[in-house]
Amino acid sequence: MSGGELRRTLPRLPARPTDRLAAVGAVLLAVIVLAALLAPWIAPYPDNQPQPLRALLPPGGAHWFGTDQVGRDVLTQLLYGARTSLLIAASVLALSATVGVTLGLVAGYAGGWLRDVIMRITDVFLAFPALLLALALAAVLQPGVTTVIMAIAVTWWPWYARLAMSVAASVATRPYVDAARCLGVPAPVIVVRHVLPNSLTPVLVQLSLDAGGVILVAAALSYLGLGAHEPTAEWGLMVEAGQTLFTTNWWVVTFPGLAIVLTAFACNVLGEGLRNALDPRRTVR
Amino acid sequence: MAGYLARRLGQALLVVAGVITLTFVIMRLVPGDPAVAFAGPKASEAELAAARARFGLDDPIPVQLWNYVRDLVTGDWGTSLHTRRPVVEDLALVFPASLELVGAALVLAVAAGVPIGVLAARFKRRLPDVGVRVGSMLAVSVPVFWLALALQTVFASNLGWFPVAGEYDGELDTTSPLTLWTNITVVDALITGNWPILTSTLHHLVLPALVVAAYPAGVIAQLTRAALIEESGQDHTRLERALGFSESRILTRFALRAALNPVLSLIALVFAYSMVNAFLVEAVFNWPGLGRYAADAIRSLDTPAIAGVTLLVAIVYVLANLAVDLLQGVVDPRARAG
Amino acid sequence: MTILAARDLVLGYGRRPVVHGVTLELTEGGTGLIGESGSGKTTLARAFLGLLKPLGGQVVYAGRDLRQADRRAFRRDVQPVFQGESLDPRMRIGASVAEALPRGARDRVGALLEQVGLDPELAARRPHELSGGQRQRVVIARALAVEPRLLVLDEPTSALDVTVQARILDLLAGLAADRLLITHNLAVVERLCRTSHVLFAGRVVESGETADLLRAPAHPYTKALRDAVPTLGGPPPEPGRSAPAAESGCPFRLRCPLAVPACEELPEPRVLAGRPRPRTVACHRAEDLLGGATAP
Amino acid sequence: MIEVRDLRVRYGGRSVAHVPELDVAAGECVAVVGESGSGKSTTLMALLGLTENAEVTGQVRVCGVDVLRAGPRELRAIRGARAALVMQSPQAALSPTTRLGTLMRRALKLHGVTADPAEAVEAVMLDRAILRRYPHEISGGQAQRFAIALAVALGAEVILADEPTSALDVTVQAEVIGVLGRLRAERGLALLLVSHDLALVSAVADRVLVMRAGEVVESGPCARVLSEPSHPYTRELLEATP
Amino acid sequence: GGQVRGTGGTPKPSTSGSAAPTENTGTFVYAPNLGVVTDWDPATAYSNELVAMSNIYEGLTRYDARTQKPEPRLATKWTSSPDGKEWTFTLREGVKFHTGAPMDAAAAKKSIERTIKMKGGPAYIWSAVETIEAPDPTTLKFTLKYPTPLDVAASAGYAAYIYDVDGVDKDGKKDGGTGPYTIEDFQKGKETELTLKAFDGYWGGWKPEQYKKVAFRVTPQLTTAWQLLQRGEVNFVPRLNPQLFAQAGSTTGVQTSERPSFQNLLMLFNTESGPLKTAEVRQALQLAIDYEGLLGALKGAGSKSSGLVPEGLLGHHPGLAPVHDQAKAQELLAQVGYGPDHAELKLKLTYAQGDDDQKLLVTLLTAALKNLNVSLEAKPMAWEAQWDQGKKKGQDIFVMYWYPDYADAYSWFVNVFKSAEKPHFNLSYLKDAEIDKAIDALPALTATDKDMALQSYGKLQRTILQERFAAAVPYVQTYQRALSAQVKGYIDNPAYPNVVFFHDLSI
Ligand SMILES: Nc1ncnc2c1ncn2[C@@H]1O[C@H](COP(=O)(O)OP(=O)(O)OP(=O)(O)O)[C@@H](O)[C@H]1O
Ligand SMILES: Nc1ncnc2c1ncn2[C@@H]1O[C@H](COP(=O)(O)OP(=O)(O)OP(=O)(O)O)[C@@H](O)[C@H]1O
Ligand SMILES: [Mg+2]
Ligand SMILES: [Mg+2]
Repeated sequence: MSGGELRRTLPRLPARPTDRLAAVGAVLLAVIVLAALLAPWIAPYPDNQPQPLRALLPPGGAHWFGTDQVGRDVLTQLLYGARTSLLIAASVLALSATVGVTLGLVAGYAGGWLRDVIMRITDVFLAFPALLLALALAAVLQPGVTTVIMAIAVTWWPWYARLAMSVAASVATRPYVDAARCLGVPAPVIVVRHVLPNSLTPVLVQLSLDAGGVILVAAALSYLGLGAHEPTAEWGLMVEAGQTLFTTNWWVVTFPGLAIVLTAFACNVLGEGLRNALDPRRTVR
Repeated sequence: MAGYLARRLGQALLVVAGVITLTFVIMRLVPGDPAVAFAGPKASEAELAAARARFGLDDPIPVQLWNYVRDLVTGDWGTSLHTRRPVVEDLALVFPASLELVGAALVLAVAAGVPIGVLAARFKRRLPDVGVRVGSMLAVSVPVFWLALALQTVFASNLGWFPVAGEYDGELDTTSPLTLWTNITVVDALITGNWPILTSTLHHLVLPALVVAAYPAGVIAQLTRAALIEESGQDHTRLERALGFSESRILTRFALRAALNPVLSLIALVFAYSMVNAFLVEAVFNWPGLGRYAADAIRSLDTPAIAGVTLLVAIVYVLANLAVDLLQGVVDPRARAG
Repeated sequence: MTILAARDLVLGYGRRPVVHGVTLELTEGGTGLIGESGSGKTTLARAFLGLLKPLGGQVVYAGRDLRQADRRAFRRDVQPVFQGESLDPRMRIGASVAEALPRGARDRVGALLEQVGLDPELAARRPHELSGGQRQRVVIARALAVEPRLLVLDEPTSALDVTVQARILDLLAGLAADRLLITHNLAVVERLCRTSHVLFAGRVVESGETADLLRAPAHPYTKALRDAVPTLGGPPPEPGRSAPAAESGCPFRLRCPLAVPACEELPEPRVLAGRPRPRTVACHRAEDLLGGATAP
Repeated sequence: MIEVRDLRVRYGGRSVAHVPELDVAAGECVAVVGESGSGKSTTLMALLGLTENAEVTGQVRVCGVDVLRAGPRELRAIRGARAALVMQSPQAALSPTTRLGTLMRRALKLHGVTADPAEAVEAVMLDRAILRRYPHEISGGQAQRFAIALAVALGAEVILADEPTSALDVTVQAEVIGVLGRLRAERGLALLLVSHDLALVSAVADRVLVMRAGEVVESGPCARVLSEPSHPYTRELLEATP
Repeated sequence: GGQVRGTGGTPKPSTSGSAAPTENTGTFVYAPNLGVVTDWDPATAYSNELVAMSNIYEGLTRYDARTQKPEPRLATKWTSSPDGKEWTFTLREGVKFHTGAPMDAAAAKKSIERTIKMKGGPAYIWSAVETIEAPDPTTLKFTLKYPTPLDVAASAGYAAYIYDVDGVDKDGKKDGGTGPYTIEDFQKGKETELTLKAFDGYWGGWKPEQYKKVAFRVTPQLTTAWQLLQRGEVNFVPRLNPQLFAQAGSTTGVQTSERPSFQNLLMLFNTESGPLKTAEVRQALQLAIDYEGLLGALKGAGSKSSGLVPEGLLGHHPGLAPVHDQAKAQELLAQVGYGPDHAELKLKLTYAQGDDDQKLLVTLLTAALKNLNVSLEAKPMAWEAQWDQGKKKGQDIFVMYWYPDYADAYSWFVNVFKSAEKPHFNLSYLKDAEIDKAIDALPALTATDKDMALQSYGKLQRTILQERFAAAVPYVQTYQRALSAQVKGYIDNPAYPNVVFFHDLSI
């Protein structure tokens, strides 16, 4: 993305550095993303290499974060786990935003019965507690990373539909949309050319706020045994696998837990900073 | 107002109908035969067939859906494959405990989140604010299951300040048995003046409620802060300042009430969310609630029970939303017009 | 010649009507729409642009109900110029104007901008990089791109500085296209519109030649409007009676200094002959007002 | 009542308002006119120390208090009780969740003023029933008059009114101006009026300040400035006024 | 009901010697990780309720894993005809049901006949029975359709109970058993779901130091259970993880018990379709499993298997332990065109969702096979789904536990390795008439000639594992129990998984 394009999608970015906290979040997230990308090169050990005889070594020289119950290096698993968690978050957000924003824009621009129908459908999905629907779906689709992505996306899109709907509905009443209609521009073109770009900012903010939430739900699903599974490295799974070791071998549970906290924290802080910078009037959901 | 209420109720009913259909569809999609779940792992083909007939699994799908809806409406939510009791009875037994936990957590969350949010807004951009923002962000970023394990290990196991698990001391069942009215232990203990059970339950409630409260307290604090800051950017706050009111007074007497509105609608959302979070926490603290029931149901692929839990939570969500909508009318006069 | 007309037009949002049965014609020489805030002026304009479906009655375009009319011709004939955010904040000025042009004629953007007195270089900028006056000129330029016969102008200058406002009005006065102008600035109406309609609470209370209307109002509301305008060096305006629009009967009666019991019945619009030119008014006491009568 | 010397307000280092001299005596009305964004509202806010995140320098005395050097307590003591602000867009300036009566009673109690809210609103020709209403239930003109009633009830000696009529219908504008004029005559109220409507200003104000881009370009008695303007911008303004 | 903290939890050291034994007023608290009772009918109960019901109800015999023989319970002695088709049990005298009715041959006959008629899941243990006669109050005579070791079947943990048919109550308010305990309070879904109290008229009598009260406190998380045990709030935790178990071993106030079970883990290879149709690949898989490493990671939660039959059951042979030989595995794979220098081999494995030990196996196996250029796609599944897919031959390797419903090794063979038209549990899809014939002969041999039976079991296991390579047995599960130190007399009986016979305990 060139600088110009960035400014186009993120308008009115104030000149002063938004917020120190948000900057901390951005740096933290960048580090995590980098760590995930570079995992094969920076991880001290190969991925998923159990050494039962070296199981549960406490943190120390050869294993900074210790080893888990089958003798894998916890740090290595954490680094590879970051890939899974970030992949899940990115896919869920991409999927649900695509579906949600499309439906939301249509509903918001068209209004009338179409909007009512779409909104009632989102109501139904919203009434379904995200984790529970994801649980049910995971039971249907068999556990796995794809399932987690599908399951969470299914529960997540209504938020974007709602958000996009309300923003699009207000954009649709803007004089420039009316003007475009008066010029005879076809409705789909208006939606794509005028409504979509002008509705994107709050969606982008919400996306960055939600990344943390998705990581948490994905971890909870894995923790319940309905998400990623062995031998995939995933943080929630690591907590689940090690949860009974909290009292005896704290490092197996503590580090993945901290990784989740830090990543979610980074996303949340960054998202909040973005929101403050971009549209201070929207309230958190 | 009456018309509005009717419309709102109609919408709620529509949503519930949608949830029922969706639940049904999902339950049909679950692989593996529910009959197998009922008849046991070593069942013979004949036993499976009998179980299948018993649950009407051989009927065509539309007939099944129709029967399902009809049964739900008449209060027959099916029989749990796992406990082999009517799901409604099971839910009536376990739901109050969850309600107790989530209710306590939300009370905690509001009691902590709102003042913390006010504090942050009052000292915007100064140390308390930064502290509150970091703290609340952390609170919403912590996986509950992890927090539950950590608090249990530290405060119950190592320090021994709180009980490890359970709803109240088991011995109290004999020394001062509780008469049940609502099935919500705290409430029943209050009604019947059963102090030993009340104090014991409250003591047991502290840790799990804290864990469940972490997320809502975090968002409530954030939202209160954001809403207050937004309010204090509004023209009317300037007028209040121009009238000579002090900052604290402006926040608590004028801005807070307006800010409470988004907080209220948030509570409906976090209520449902916390309900599900409670699922994860209940297992750790051995809280005899919906979560444990749901976990068992999911593990044993107990279709009617899963459906029951899902429906119940969805209905609770719808009701909570309804209640919040009505409450908002009380808090914010502008909402009444709509 | 009449391009557009309203017949018994009822307009509203949801089911609630805010414009109650308006009948008027847009004639040559500019039409002004004045009236209280919230009286339905913008609503009426949106209906004339085909942006709002009538709850009742019809908008007539080229002799036919707009719903059956040739949409493309209509879109070419009638163009809006609104106040505020009429340009997509994310599009370059050039692109916004080009949107109005047929595919082959995109190179006319520069010429159009020049026509409204803007530097063609501005085409590369985005709306927020222009001043309010420049922006409004772009909007006019874009509307002119399709060579419309009628411009619907909703408070085109009220957000602008008086100095900028004057320049825009000059531009409008010099255009070939006819106009429907909504404003609460009476001086502007007087300058740009031969005919005017006064709206109160969703009803046209008075119509006629602008000059006559302002010189000798036949409706107490028109008179109140005219009298409340402060003039340079003049005395402070006299406050009137403050009251909401009446639910039944003449909507203005609660504020009207001339109200009589008869006003509890809704006055039908009627044509006053002569004096000096014919006009339509919906008031039981129009004659008394023109005759100079005061409150009983 | 108001004494300003060399007031300058900066936002992030950028000067947005500079007033070399401004005095308003009891019973006097001074108007501030000028283009949008010229710093009119900013000046008004600075007079009561209400600018946020701004750097304010110079000398400001309002009702005898050195505003720029006073502590929050001193400021709160003059705000409302002695110097009242009537804000632009009156409805937005009232807390949406507070009944008008509640707001007025709270303000009266805060300053220890004993006055009957009902009488106060009736003095500006409002029904006393309005006290039970919420801001969204009243019209703009009513809100405007309520704000004035509030200032009057608190016994304000100075009223700073910021474009009190820009969004209003001329008939309502006439009412609001009427009320303020009466108070000047009856109680020697000092009025600082911000407006962009020269005609209105000419009808009401004794003296006028013309601002442009943060600077006062011309000031003097109303009659003189409007009849023989010395600054081109003032001339431009006058020419554009129909 | 509930437990009295302090009295139940704090040990009162029984002063040895002269002093009279202290009266045990404590409640023994058992911490199961799942709901305790789902079915109160002794005829059909077939789940976790076994733990409670084994203390309420009794069968004719009880299997003793140390002697590998059924021991007297409600029957004091029994004989069978030489052809193993007629069994005569002599009943204990003076036994009363909790309902007050006397337990005699007529009542026993009635209860067994009801169980058979109810056709519950476990009723099949009586499937050999043709007729039951009760010639006199203490004699119960069975005539069988085919020879079977009925004394072992009668020791089953399910469906073998002798009960008063009029005492059955599906709500768990009362019961019709003869056992030492009877229901005091049952509240489904409560934390303390079930409490039992001593039945005063128990034929085995009561000593002061025995537990008169038992409570079941449901505790899903084992860390929680462990903490409760440490604090003395519960007395028995049926399962801990190896680390906590190790910690328990060195914690004062806690004792541990460790014993191999009758439950082993089976990896069933798809012998009928897919890449595992080739015997060499199956053999290579057997060799690729790092049995020692797995046991090391299990840290005592499992013991090395030897054949299909765990130790303690007739049919166990010590010489059948599997070997780990990566090089040989690679060689075998190379023979059929797989391995590091050849084509990648892709295998699908299904296992039980939520089972830590199976997960461990999968983790290690995946890593080991990767070195052999075999990629293992392992999918955790709910049992129902896994089984469904297994019946449709949807995987290459099916991982499951197997244990006998009563202490008889026959269970593995007839259920898992006998051919069937439609696969049920024979998920290696083995079809071999010879094997089938040998399996069918097992019950009669067991009933009549134990030595011959043992030989036949050995031959069958060699055929299935070492000639047909139909399965691998990674390990036999070891039960690791933790209980309060002051409890005396606990013996883990693998024939009754997770059951504590509370009457045997004392302080
Ligand atoms: N989108 C809408 N939904 C519902 N009501 C609306 C909507 N837009 C306008 N109204 C209502 O319709 C009435 C007429 O509004 P309209 O905008 O036409 O007034 P107007 O004459 O243009 O006023 P102004 O001079 O303030 O622009 C008002 O009472 C207004 O509250
Ligand atoms: N809080 C603030 N932070 C930064 N700049 C500000 C702030 N408030 C006002 N300004 C700037 O100060 C300048 C003067 O604004 P002000 O509101 O005083 O103008 P005004 O004369 O009242 O205009 P209007 O007629 O539109 O009300 C403007 O350029 C505005 O952008
Ligand atoms: Mg309008
Ligand atoms: Mg201003």
